[in-house]
Amino acid sequence: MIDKIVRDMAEAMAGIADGSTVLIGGFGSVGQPDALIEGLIEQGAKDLTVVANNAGTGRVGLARLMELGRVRKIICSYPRSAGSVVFEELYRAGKIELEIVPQGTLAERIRAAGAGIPAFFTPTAAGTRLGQGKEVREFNGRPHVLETALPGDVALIEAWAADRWGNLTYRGSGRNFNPVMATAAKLTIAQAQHIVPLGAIAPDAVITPGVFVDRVIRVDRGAPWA
Amino acid sequence: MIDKIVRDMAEAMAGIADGSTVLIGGFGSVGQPDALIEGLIEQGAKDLTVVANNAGTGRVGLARLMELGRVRKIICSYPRSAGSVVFEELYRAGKIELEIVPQGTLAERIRAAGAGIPAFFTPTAAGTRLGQGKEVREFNGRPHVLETALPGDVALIEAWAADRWGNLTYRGSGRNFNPVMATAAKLTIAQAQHIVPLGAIAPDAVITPGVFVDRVIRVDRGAPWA
Amino acid sequence: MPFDRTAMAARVAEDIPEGWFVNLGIGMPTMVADHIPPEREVIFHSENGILGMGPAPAPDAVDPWLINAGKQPVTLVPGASLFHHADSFAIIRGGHLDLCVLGAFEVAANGDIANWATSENDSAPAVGGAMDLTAGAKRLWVLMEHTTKDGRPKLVETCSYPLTAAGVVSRVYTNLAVLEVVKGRGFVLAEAAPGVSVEEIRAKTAAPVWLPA
Amino acid sequence: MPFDRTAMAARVAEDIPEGWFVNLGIGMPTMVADHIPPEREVIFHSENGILGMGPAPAPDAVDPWLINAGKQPVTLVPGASLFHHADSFAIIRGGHLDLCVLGAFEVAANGDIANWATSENDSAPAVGGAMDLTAGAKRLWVLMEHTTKDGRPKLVETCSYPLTAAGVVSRVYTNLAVLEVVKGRGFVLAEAAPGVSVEEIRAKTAAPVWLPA
Repeated sequence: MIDKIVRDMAEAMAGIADGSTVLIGGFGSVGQPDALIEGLIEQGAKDLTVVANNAGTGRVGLARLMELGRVRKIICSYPRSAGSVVFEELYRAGKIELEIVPQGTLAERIRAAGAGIPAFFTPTAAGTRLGQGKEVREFNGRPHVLETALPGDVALIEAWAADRWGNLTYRGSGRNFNPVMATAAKLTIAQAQHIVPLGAIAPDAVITPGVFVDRVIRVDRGAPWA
Repeated sequence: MIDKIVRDMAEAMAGIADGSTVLIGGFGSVGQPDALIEGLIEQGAKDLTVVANNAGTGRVGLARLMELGRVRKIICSYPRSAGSVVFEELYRAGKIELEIVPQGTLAERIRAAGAGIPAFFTPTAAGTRLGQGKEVREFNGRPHVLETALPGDVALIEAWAADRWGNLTYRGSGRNFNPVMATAAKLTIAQAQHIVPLGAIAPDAVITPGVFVDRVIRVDRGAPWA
Repeated sequence: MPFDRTAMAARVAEDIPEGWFVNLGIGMPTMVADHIPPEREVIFHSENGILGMGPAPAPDAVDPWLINAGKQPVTLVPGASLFHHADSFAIIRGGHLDLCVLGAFEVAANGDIANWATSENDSAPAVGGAMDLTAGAKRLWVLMEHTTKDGRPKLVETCSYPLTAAGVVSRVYTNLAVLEVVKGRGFVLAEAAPGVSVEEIRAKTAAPVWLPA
Repeated sequence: MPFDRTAMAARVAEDIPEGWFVNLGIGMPTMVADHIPPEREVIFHSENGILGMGPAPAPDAVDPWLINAGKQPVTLVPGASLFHHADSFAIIRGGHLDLCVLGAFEVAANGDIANWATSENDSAPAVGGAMDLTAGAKRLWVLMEHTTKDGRPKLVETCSYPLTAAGVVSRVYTNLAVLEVVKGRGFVLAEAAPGVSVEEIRAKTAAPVWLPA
């Protein structure tokens, strides 16, 4: 019997190696796999490259992982937001590398990695500082830059419901980067609010088919999120 | 009030010009917009380039459109199947152009057109006859060919349920090329089995958001398809 | 009397016809939605995977799973749809949005926009979805004050800040005026705020301001 | 006694472990599914947007909206999911399928496969998803007769038909044998059908057949 549901966080995190590229889903607080990030902090892997939309806020979660010196580089679209204090400190001290990628290019590079597309041309960032040093080619009379796929060793994502095959649904704006990142990592780990029996998610309603998911752990966010 | 539901087929087909590139959804008999193809036959546009997975079967639908001499070129993955008699005749007589595209590359080229990606590299067809004449570049030690976006002037698609904003759902294996083609044409026309009130399709259940759809016509396929 | 922020947002809203799909940037542009009359169906997009955003919820009706690109709680209207980030930016990059309204640091007479990095020396600026929206939307309108707080013009001949995208702005709404950005010509005055003179607008614009032919 | 078609399909099924995501080509490969024991969970993919295909339905239970890539009616198992063609081929091209089993005209000792066009002069061959599957699946196994109807070997030194993909086949199941395709070596005999001699296999193969070290 296929059963991707793991019993505890240690099992969920098993085998994440130093030097890994870790894709972390979520946009704002929604769809952010908080429990898995805590699990990764606990697990101990270091020298990580983190791919996420933001560079963490406050001193918990991703910010905490960075504060502990475990993140060598962050690839994101929006490093500076209210509360990105840890990133600011580390960046000013030259203790963390940064690659800024336009949000849509970030999503498309991750999608490309999952879809077997090693590179693609996009109009985004052509003629700007973020397009500098990139191959430029004209299509339909407009300059486009060549962007490459951005795969992960590990993806940490948050879902709403999951079954034992790893089929996932999301809630509200909780899809964001999660279904895209799920496709692009060698090891995709999902935290889910609900574990449901196989077949309980209608075939039409599956957003992430289990083929993309390796491990699922139930994480109940509590009443306000139920 | 936004209302994309049209009253009759003439209104659905209005403005399709000679020389158009027409994307036609469906895979086998499922998700094939039969009524819209009939509408296009009636409407009269000629010198068409048709993009579809197959080159028609029997002497109805797409095969009929071809038999009437209205299709200059067909772009498809699977021109020869049981019953593709009209295509065979025209092709042997040199009366129709053919571009064969691997099925996944066909889907990805259409997706790229809808997503603002003018070109991408793919491993599919590298080192084969279908890769000849294309730019080749190595990524991860493997050769890849450069493929370009394939946009349409018109997309004819079939959906299950539609609302007046053009939000669509599909049934069973009826998605196939339909949601992809819906994104890639200047004018997307959908035939739907059911018209439902705005809001009746849950936001989570919308497969094609109305932003991609211009016109919807109700076409009841009858009892076995209900 | 120049437009105040509310009047500026309302002025933009006036120009958005029924049926348009619109993305509103963070800050003042977000206020535009409040000025679309309820009977005019305009569909709002959010980068994080929403079409059909409605107004902010009442404080006791907040759904913690539903936020907009500015990370504020939002609602959905009937007809809304949800999708993931790659699909959301396919909508943006693929040219499916009729309009994007953004703020800016500077807009140049050739339609260039600078709205993400405040200097060449800012090494960690937050770009977010700005470059995708400016490259992808069918129309890009900028909504901003005519000058900086210390009175420096924000409509310029050439942007001094790093560009977000080149040659994409088609209209600028400020507290002083509405200006078209016309290819090969530059800023063309469409409307002055009540009581604001063409002279004042010209004095506060660091590029020629043309009058409509 | 060589394997018959049923035994060939069963032989492939034997080697598919629980949990694999598998695409079966049209024709004989489709029969493989019938030989997976019900308690072994193997998840079947179809190019037209299905994961979790079940067996063919009873004639009076056919859903006209649900077919496989061979355009035959199918069923869904609990846990199935549906998606569109671009997502379906993202699964294929992205390397997410553990296995694809296809028929072939020829397989070469270097792993090349030819299974779409019967000659260089065939100007309208139907490629379908064959090039995507051969380029994308983690493993490509070929299931075919060892020779053509008129006795010509289908395992060859170099393919004479146009290639579907280069260097991708890792195993071949025929009526005579199971052969590994080993990089730098060629066809290595893993198993002969009952009563079939190594000499017969070698005689009917147009490339060296090695014995396992």
